[in-house]
Amino acid sequence: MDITEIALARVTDEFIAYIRRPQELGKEWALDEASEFLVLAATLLDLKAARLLPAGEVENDDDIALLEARDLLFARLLQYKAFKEIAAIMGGWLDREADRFPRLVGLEPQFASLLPELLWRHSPEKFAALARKALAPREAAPTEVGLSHLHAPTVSVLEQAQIMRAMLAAGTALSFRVLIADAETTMVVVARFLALLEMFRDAAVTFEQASPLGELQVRWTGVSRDWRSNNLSAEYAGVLSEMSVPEEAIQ
Amino acid sequence: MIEQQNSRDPGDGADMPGTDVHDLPGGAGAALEAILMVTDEPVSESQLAAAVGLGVEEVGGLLLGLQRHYDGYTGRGDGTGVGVSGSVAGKPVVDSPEFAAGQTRVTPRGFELRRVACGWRIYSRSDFAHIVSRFVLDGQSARLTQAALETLAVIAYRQPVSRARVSAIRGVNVDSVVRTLAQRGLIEETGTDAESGALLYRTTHYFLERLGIASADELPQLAPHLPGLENLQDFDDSSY
Amino acid sequence: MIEQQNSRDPGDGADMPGTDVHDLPGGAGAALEAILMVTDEPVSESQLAAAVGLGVEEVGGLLLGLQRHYDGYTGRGDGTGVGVSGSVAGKPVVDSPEFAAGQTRVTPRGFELRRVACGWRIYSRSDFAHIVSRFVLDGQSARLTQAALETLAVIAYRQPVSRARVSAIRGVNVDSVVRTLAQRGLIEETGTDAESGALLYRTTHYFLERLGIASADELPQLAPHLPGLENLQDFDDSSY
Repeated sequence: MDITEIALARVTDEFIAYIRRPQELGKEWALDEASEFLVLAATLLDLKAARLLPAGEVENDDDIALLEARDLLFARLLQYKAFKEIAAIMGGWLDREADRFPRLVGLEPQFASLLPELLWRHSPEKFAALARKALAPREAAPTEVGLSHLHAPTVSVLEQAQIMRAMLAAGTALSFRVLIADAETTMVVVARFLALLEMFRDAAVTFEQASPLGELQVRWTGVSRDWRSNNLSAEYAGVLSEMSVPEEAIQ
Repeated sequence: MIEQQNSRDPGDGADMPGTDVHDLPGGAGAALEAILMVTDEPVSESQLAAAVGLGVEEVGGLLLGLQRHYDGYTGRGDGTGVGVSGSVAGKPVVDSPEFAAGQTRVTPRGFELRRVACGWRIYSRSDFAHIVSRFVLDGQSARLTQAALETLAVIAYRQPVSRARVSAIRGVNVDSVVRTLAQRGLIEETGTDAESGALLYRTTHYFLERLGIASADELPQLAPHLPGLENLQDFDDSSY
Repeated sequence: MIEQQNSRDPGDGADMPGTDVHDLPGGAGAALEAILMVTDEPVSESQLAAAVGLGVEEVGGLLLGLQRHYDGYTGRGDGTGVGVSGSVAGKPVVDSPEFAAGQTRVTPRGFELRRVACGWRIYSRSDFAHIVSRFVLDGQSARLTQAALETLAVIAYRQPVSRARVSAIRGVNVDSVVRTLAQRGLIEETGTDAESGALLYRTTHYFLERLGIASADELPQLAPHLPGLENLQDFDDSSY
């Protein structure tokens, strides 16, 4: 592609249409993309000028890096444009095909009667269970990057707070070592430690440490008998909500 | 009559001003073929005549011509409106003698045009029944696939229902599965949707028999077990 | 296959090997036609070959012969294996004189045989669309929107692909469009991305059918629409 053959006005039109679409769909105006376009337009002018004038030069490495970044954006724009053209071609094919009707007829009776008798082993209840499954609203599959492939299982701070509260309910002080004795992973230890900090802030527990780096003794104060894990600060719970199980599941 | 003329030269069409069906490649006979090739139910001569804009008698003659042509005869025959196929020379059978005065044997097709009670329909030729049977049975299973079962369940609990709606609920195209279920006699068509005009489907008596219940009312209730049933309204046909 | 054969008894026992399909009226070509009359999906050459007891290559040649015959050419073409995409040839020119040495034009039929989605299928000829469409109640789906077409194009060329990547290319959220395309059977889920765990999508056989092409290889080349950006792949994948 010769850069000098690109009509900037056309690219501009297309880009404006491109960034307007989210807007038309009621989404936020893509300000960052709009500003990217200004950079792109400047770059295009830059490139055109450089190509048209033999003396035109790229000045320094920073400029080159910038140009590369703009190239990327430009390449994406061109790619989108290519798909748009292809879509138009495919649309034409679909229209052309709509004029042809396939032979779509039922099997003639003498052949239909040859089909093997259906094996049917569904009771009405089993069939209803099938219907329930088929009719249940399906969760929209997540658009975000999934976490399920991460091998570390997710650990809920809320859940760990509940567990420790139960352990401390008797009123005797327990060392942190004891509190994490059944922790299977480091993540659980971390979650319990974070939970303790939260509970401490709410004055639900007290800490005693006889000497620096000594055993940490944790005691349920009893002051906040009705302390619940949902006392955990909202922003904290919010941040971790992705990793948490619903509270009802714990109680 | 005019039937011989209109079939002679499809490109010409000058003999029948006002009708364009003769101008199409293959002419009026081909137009009838086009309809017959894609219709499942037999089509009456009057329906065909209305569709191609010709008289019923003329269409009757054209149909007889097609029938003879598929059966391997060509030529004018006894002169009653069979001219359509005259210009359509199939691969001649080399070792076949002349059939009769003015008629030639051509290769019969693998299909035949039959006149049944209420109209005309194209069937596979019975000589090939054993081959067709072999084909039909190849790969057939005595079991319904999971997709077919789930589609059947949706139809059973939402009947009468259009394919588009079942597709929306299941999230996949169900056309082919619905054909299988209909072929197996588990569902049947039951009129069209007043708004969209789409075909509606319901389950059959055979389905109830297989399930061991007397009527669709005896299907176990779903509602208590189905949280958010009202959300199903979201799966409407809006995307169609 | 074995268990299906014993589950029925056609009675004629004619499916035993040894029946030479060439001896039947119309020969092997007619046998193929007979099968094509009862299928509701494109049939592969190997399925047809198994049913008629011939080699896949021979069947391929016969199918091309039938195709040409329906399109109005007679005589031998230039042998088998030519013009696989001859199915896209569309309507023949009626006024054309002799087609080539040894070939004659005859009247095209009202139907055509086409190779779509890796199989063969009979269609009504598009010239008669306005006539045939009155008889096809439920066959045609609504046109795709521009957004759906663009999304479909991206998926077709980048498959298997996640919604996030399609979104990145199109610059908008494509979730609902992808859902519609899946409901229409044009795309389907095909596992998850090993790294991100995102659902991946690909186009279906039905997509090829709707486009009237035999395989995704027949899609237009993307390169000519991307002038001079030979190294686009570098950008392409790194940025998502």
